[in-house]
Amino acid sequence: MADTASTPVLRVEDLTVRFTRRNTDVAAVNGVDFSLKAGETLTILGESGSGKSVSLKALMGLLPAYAGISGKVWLNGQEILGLPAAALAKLRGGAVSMIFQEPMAALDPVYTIGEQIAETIVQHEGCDNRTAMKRALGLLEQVKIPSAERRLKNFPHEMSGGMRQRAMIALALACKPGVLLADEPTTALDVTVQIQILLLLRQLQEELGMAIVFVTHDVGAAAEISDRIAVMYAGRFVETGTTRQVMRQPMHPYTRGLLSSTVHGGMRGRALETIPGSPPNLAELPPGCAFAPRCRYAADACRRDIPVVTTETGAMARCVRAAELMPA
Amino acid sequence: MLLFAIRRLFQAIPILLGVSLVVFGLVHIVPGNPIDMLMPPEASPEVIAQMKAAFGFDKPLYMQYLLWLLRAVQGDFGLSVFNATPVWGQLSAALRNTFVLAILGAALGFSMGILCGMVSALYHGRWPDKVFSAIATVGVSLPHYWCAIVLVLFCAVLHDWMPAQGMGDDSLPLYDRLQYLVLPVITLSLIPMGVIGRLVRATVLDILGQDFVGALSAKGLTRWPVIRHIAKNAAPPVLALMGLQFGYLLGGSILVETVFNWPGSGNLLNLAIFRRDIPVLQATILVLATFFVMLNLLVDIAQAAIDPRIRR
Amino acid sequence: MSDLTLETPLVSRPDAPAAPAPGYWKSVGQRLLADKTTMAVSLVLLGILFITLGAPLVTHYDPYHGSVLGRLKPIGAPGHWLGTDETGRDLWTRLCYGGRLSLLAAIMPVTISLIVGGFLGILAGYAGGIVGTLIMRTMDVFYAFPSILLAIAICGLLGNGLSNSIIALAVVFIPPMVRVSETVTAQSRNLDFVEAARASGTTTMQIIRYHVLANVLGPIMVYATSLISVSIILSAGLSFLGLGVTPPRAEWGLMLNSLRQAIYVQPYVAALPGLMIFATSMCFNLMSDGFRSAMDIRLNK
Amino acid sequence: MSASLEQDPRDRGGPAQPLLIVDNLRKHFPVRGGLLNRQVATVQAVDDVSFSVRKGETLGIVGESGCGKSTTARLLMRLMEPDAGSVIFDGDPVGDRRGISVSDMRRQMQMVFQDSYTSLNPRMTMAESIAYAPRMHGLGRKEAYDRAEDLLSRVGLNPRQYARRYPHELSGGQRQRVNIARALALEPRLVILDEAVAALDKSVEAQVLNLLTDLKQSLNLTYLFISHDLNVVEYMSDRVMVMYLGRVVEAGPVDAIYRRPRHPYTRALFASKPTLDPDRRTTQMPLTGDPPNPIDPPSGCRFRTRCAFAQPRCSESLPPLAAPFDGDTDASHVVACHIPEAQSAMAVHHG
Repeated sequence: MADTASTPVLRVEDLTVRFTRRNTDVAAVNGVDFSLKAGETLTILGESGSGKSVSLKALMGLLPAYAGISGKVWLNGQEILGLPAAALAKLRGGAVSMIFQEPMAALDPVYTIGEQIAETIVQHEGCDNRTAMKRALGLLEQVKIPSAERRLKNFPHEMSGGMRQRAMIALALACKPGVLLADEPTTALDVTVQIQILLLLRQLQEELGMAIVFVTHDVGAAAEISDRIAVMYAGRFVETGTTRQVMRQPMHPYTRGLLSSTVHGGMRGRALETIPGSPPNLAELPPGCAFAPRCRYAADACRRDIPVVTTETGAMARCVRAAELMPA
Repeated sequence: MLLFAIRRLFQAIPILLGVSLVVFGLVHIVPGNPIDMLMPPEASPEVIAQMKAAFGFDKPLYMQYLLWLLRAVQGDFGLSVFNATPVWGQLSAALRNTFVLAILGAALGFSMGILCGMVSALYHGRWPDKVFSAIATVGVSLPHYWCAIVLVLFCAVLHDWMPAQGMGDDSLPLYDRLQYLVLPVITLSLIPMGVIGRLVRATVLDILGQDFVGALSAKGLTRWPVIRHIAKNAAPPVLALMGLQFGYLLGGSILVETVFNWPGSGNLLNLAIFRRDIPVLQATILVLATFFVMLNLLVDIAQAAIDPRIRR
Repeated sequence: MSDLTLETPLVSRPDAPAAPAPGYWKSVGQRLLADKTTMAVSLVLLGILFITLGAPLVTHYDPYHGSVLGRLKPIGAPGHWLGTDETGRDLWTRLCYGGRLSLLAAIMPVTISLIVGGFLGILAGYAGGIVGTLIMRTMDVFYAFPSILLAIAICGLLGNGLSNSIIALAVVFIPPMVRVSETVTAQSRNLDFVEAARASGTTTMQIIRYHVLANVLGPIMVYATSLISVSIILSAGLSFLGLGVTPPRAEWGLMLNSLRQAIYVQPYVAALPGLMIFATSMCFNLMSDGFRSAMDIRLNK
Repeated sequence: MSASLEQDPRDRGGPAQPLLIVDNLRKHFPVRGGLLNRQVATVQAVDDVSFSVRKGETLGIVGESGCGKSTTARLLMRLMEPDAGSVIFDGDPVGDRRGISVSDMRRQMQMVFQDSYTSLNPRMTMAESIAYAPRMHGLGRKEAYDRAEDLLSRVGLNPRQYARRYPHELSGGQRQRVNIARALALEPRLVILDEAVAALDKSVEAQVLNLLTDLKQSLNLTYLFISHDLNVVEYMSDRVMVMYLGRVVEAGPVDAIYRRPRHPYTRALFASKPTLDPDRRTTQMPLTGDPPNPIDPPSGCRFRTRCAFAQPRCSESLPPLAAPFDGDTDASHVVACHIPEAQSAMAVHHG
């Protein structure tokens, strides 16, 4: 990938995650590479089971012990995979933090929002509780929660979905992280709230200059927020490029299928172009390109290995026929 | 929160009334009048009628119930049919002894249970889980009266470590009297340990599977703060079970008290049954059940104080 | 996608699976067979059942006939490998025959409460409304008694005897049984597939038969198995107090009580009936655990 | 199952008679609380909702969570009893002595639920699930299973592979196909699709949408298509109804509504749709705050608390559903808004 000028805040090389349990060996993430500069947003776009959330959790060290993780991850130049627990805890919520799909499930139901935010600040900065509470209030105001003072004393279940997600963002930003990992943060929200959260994230990123890894299955959300998009299928990035490249000139057949089967305005009366079949079983991945069994362009070469095609503009696709399929 | 407490208090009233009805009804579903059973067959009808009037058994049933309830609310449970001493006097002394056992047994059993359960859950699937789960399963399967016998056998018969009968004389020094407590308390603690241990394990495992625990590590909390969060989330169901178990300790002490000859309410109840001493029997059950209801009420309120979602 | 439960989202199903899976109960059976603890425990229980029901096959002594001369022989005494009791009856024989009443007194109350409590609970759970409230509030009253206390009170008042102890324990077990079955039924009533069945215009009885029962009976049965373990301890306890089975009949709780006095003479012999109670109770407990995990559909595969 | 007939023998009212007329449907849930557990508030889940569905068309209902769209579906299926209002199925009042009984209506009206997994009995095979309703209605075992297999192949699942499978062995898309097959087993005329594609991945969603379109044509079905996804509703529907907090705020032909939304809420809703064009990103928040709680909604127009055009009269009375003030050509396009300026204000830019 073409990273030139400044050093990346987050660099991932050949990240691989396997879940080995009893008789199954699930290849959830199969060699993911990317790097991210400050102030940049990378969207990982993929359907359920493509390994996008698992990749995030692997970066955060949140996977269960039986997950086999390999590869290299540098955060601000420091290698973080395999760090001891104490060092990892210092990074989590500090230099890198995470927001989740279901804020209701990701917040502790028996503590108030204020307590939960303050706890993070105390843990990382060692200040006293009162200062931390004051900071928490400021954070709630920063994420534009109305009557923040009162909300500080609310329990998660007393807030609406949108408010909870804002509170979750406030919590994640508590210690001014350099990297924010967002795991489908708008999926559970209503349309009118979703756009508010997307705009809020964009604005906060401008103010704080953090890098964002945004995971979603929603093409629309990806178009709204990302600088670059990585399309994920069966644990691999099958295509990466700027948002414009991926949305306008998709190279990989999967990306094209995904875009053409996403319903948008003005498609009435036409049958939708779909991808046949269903996603592969990650415990029994076929050799070569995992998309080949569903791909209408599949050739014999697809069953052997997957060449990486890179354009001069920096876009990448893992497809034998990407070059010939590329739109003029 | 206050509203919740008051509302729960109101909800306890019909339950308590139902309890009193059951206690009263129990005695009267038994064929025959308590006095008839107590008096020798050769007693003259006049004497029997006199006795019935004295104990109020000549009135219609609902009147008997109301009178009994009215007095019971004032703490007057009448006289024992067996020895004509006030029931309350006997009962309060016995209850005090039972409470000593129950509270100590609960303290030991609950703390061991929580420890077992926590360790099992946090080491899920590994050897500490297997060991502590096995201990808990043994705990719930032990017939405690048998366990009492085995303890007596081991500590008092085979070795002369502990006294095994009674609760010692008031004149003995404290240290010696404490020795009388050891075996009964250990016995009583076994079942609560098992039951609480299993629930704590299941609850904590359930909580560990929830998203927010991952989110807690994601914000950089270390092991102990995370455990604090888990403990607070696990507290409500565990508290509820503790309430129930404490009630069972009070009621179930009857078997253990029999083995250790402990002069508690269980012993009293046992005697009352064999002497067919109805007032004592009724009073013992009513007081224990009322206490049980109030305890569960307190537990409910404590649960709501910990978990805001329970308040409405 | 809640990704902390990793099994479901990660392993997407293959397009054309090879062979159809066995039915639900068949797969439960397979998992039970694969569970070593449950299998071992079931074997022990079968063994206990065999020596009790088939007592004349494993011993030739008369359970009621003792001899004053042969009182309280130790374990390993010639002719009496588990010794003799306080009236000189062979203990092994007494244990074998005693298991009959112990098991009967433990299983009957659970069966009764399963039928009565299960019915009331399913009714309350499915009907809801006034019927449900009425049933549940009545049960709340019984819940207000510590269970052993209630059993002792009922048994004490009805007088001793096997049938009274069974009645007393059944009364004690009905409320929790109602509660468990009410909860699972009420949960299943609001499941989407039950709603879908209602939307297809089939009758309430058909829905209960085809959709509710199948999903409710499993958890209720598991609960009943775990109750047997409690029931064994309690019913033997009642006999231990002299409230259940009457002498000279053999029953483990009663034997434990009458041998209690012999603890200074033959301590190990005196402890044996209790050991039987403990072993049986433990087996039922472990079996219930085994059923529970075998029936957990989430552990499928 | 017989393919579409020119004239369905069950058709009673003729082509002009709407298949479904819903008049002032209402469902309020009490909220209890306080010391004596008395009713302290009301959730007005569905409040005076009226609409009709013509034979052979697809009516889309769109709105955010809590707007009452799913409750409406449940009320129509009589999975809950409405507090007020009437439902007329093909000219016959439902649940009325002179009309059609609820169980007869249910044979002609079926529903597909959102969650494909929970709406199938985990202990039943696919064929059993599909054959269940016909069997309970008296069809022989053999015939019912034949019909189930026929339906499985109609929804694109090979019966030899899938008939004897259990729900947990199928993917979400496959399960939703089975749910559709089950809904079709009683040969209904109207199918309510309650967020039927919401839980599916995009590539699978497209497959199911294509399937629904095909089935509608071949079986002569009428759809009530409920969704929160504006794009999917536009794609599927002939007419659209927008709901907000239990009430209909706008209804009309899909082109009229999507080309020129009149109600300020509809416009805000459409403007919130993420664009698919990275060069034309949304820059202004069309609406602030969350949809308010349906417990004790605001008086008058329910949208007024979030509406930029709100005036005093909006809080005084409920605006009726009426044709727009500036005389739209299509009289079937109706809006519930008091303020003419709000209705004719230039549509907020959306992608």
